[in-house]
Amino acid sequence: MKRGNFDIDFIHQIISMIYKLVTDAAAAVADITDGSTLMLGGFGLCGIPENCIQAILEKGTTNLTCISNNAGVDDFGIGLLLQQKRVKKMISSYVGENEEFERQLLSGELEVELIPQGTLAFRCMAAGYGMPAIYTPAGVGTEVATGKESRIFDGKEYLLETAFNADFAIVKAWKGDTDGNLIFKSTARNFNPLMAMAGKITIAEVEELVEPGILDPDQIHTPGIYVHRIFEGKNYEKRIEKRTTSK
Amino acid sequence: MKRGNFDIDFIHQIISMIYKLVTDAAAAVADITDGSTLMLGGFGLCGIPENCIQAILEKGTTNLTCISNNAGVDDFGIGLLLQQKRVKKMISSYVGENEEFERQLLSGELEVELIPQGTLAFRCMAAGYGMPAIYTPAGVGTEVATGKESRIFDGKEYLLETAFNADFAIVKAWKGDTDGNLIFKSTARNFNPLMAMAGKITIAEVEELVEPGILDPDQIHTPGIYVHRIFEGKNYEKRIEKRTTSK
Amino acid sequence: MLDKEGIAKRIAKEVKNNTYVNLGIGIPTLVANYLHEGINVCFQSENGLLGVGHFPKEYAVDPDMINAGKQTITALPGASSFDSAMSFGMIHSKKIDLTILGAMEVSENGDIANWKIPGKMVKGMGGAMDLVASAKHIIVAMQHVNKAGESKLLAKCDLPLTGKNCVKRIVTELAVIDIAPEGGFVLIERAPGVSIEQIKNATAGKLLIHGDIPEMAL
Amino acid sequence: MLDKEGIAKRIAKEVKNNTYVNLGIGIPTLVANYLHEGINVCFQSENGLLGVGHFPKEYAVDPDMINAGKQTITALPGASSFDSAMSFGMIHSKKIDLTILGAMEVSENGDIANWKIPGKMVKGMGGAMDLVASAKHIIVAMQHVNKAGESKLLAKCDLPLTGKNCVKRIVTELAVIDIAPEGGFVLIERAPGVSIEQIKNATAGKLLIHGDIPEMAL
Repeated sequence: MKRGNFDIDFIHQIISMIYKLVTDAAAAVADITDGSTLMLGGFGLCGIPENCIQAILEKGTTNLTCISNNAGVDDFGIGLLLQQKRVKKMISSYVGENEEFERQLLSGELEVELIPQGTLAFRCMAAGYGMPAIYTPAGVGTEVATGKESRIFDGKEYLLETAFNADFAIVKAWKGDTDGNLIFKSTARNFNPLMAMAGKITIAEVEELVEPGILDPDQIHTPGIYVHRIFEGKNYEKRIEKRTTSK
Repeated sequence: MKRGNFDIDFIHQIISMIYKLVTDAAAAVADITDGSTLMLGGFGLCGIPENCIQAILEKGTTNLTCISNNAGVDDFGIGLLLQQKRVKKMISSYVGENEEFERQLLSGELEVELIPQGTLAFRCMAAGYGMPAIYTPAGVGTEVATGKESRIFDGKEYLLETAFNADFAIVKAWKGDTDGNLIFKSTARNFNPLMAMAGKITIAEVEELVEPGILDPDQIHTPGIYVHRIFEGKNYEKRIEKRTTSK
Repeated sequence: MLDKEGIAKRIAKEVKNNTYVNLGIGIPTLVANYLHEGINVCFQSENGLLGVGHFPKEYAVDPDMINAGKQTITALPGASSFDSAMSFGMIHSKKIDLTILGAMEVSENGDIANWKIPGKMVKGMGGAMDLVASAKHIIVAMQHVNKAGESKLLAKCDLPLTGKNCVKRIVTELAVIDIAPEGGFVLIERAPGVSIEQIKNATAGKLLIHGDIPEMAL
Repeated sequence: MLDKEGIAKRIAKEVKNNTYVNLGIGIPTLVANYLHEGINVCFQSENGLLGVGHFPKEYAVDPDMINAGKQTITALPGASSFDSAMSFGMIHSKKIDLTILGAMEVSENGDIANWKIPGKMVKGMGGAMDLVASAKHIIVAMQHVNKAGESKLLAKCDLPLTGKNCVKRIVTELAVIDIAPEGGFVLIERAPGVSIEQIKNATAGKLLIHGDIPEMAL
């Protein structure tokens, strides 16, 4: 962990910030009980909380509802939880690339709610901003609109979509400090900062943990107030789903 | 203007981005016509678009509706426009510290709509996110709620507040590049990125303009897609309203 | 009877360890000076900063770093800056543990009026309506009576409201008072040297006195 | 008749200078390879990047930098990354000038179906419902008929919809077709060597032919 040095004369009375550090993934997920609703950050396998998923797997937690854009692949990401039948329900926008998922879905073991990707993002955001519901045009005139309230503003139709209500948000950041401040890298950002704002309890695993004062306040994507527990993850595999290169 | 050097081999075919540079403030505001609705960034005198306000003043534009958290002081910020009676209506959350403002308000020359600060922020955000309206609990049970639709979600009452619809958003950033990407500094950020997302035409003045590729993509607060015109401002006064120091 | 510093000192005792706090202008700002040893607090300023520090030394004044009262400030290690929507977003999603603010009037059901006096120049509500609409816990710091000697603790507010049913506790120069869930001002503590009679006389709304009322320890 | 590259080449002519464009998976992705000289375009990937560049060289592959199709990519100078809410926010506030995507069916009033085949495993709509709900301009790149030889240009879609009244233009291996504001497929151009008769036979919905129909220039 990097240690900061700041101009003590400039600050001249340090009011300590709020320490969020936990020892490891097992400690971070210790109170996740069977039947919990989890938000899990990531897009495909990019920016997923690898350490926490492994810790939940080892802990044996089951009957989970998972809100996550995707459901991983057979042997990685949320796919690991699916393999062991720990997931009761997935709320996602896209769930391809996973045979076990498909088997459980078709056999009726797994409940799946598919929603537009923007709606997934907005429902997280709504929770983080204290908005009970938002309006979106996505899905108007489609089966997604079934049973939903719709309303016309300025001649255009929108669906009313409610804020998510998740017990835990589990996110993965690039850097973080012990006050819970987070910075994400490239497209590994995706749903992570939105879910971090939305969880009743937010758990963040980071590639590099530093002391408060190292990260530039203007560069922080997720202020520490949203994060309840943080730890430095280890052995990140960062698997690539579609390695595409040019010569 | 700083010039970038990037690994051409790595990029190996540059698709040019979209050039937003204009010569100066006068060019940036040239098509703002009498009667326009403007959003102006800033909180107090912190992070206000000094150059554009001066250019609008010199251009003689009048009959303006200004959406801005504050109305400046007598001889700075939006106060300069008020002095010359260019403002028809202010939509703000707090308008103290301005005698001429008070005189025009009491004499009926100036129309003022006071709204909660969070509502001001959310109505900008709604416009930037393509949401026609949002729900907020601010103002429930007060005169702010008069004539507004309210609704109860989960036992709590919220007001429906509509997205702003402004002709121009005028913002001030710390750094920017010619593709329109913006980075703000400290609490000079405030409403600026929200208004940048919300304007039909967004004009950004920056303290330091650089070439594309200098700013880290992960540190950009306002992606260039929201910005239509950008220029490097000059002679920033950055007046301090309440200089408060300690020994 | 307490002076302003005394009110701030008493409120400082209410601030719990490891909490996020928003301080209004005036007496609430003073609370930061009296926090007890070992109480870790992170102050939010609703114009876009978590981790507000003390006022800067003269050489370190930065016009881009102000608080919601427009005063120049510093940021502490661990601070973060953000836009106004995120700032009020964290207020409305109830991430702020405690809001301390001033008031012109409080009613016995917890309504608060602190932004507008009809007939006088109205400056606006700023962030106050947002803060009172969503705070988990609101403490009001104010004088018990106004300059005309009239009680500011009323059965019903006369002034236009800032928010309804939101105040939980009031600290004045005379007393600590809670709002009962079913309505009414519950007397919790007397200021040093202040009698129950004095508090009764200064309270226009329904004052509830259960058992012995201790004197404040500061 | 055009091959996939031909369809992409023809669509590339539709891309205007200084625009922001979102490309779907499949043929749309190929469009980037055929942009004309002097056409400045910024590609958005809805998972959170503006300024998508080409695929990386092997040594520069970064697992944290992917596009919405989960392929490894690079970012260009001037790129910016952001979260998914801002990404769909810029889509819904109509900052994206052009969306190019594939389809299973398009109806003569501009409805599009491209996410679900009843009875088959449904993978989800991803960002497609958002993109079609708010795009300023949508071009569909697809084959004129499906593998069973049935027309994909219908009076009414049989498959579950992705969006209603949103497609403006369709480019297939046979033709360029616009959706008339009052409904109907307006034939704009024929692919090289393709007759009007061939296009008529492959189009189940109402085909509108006004005057001479030129052959595409590529």
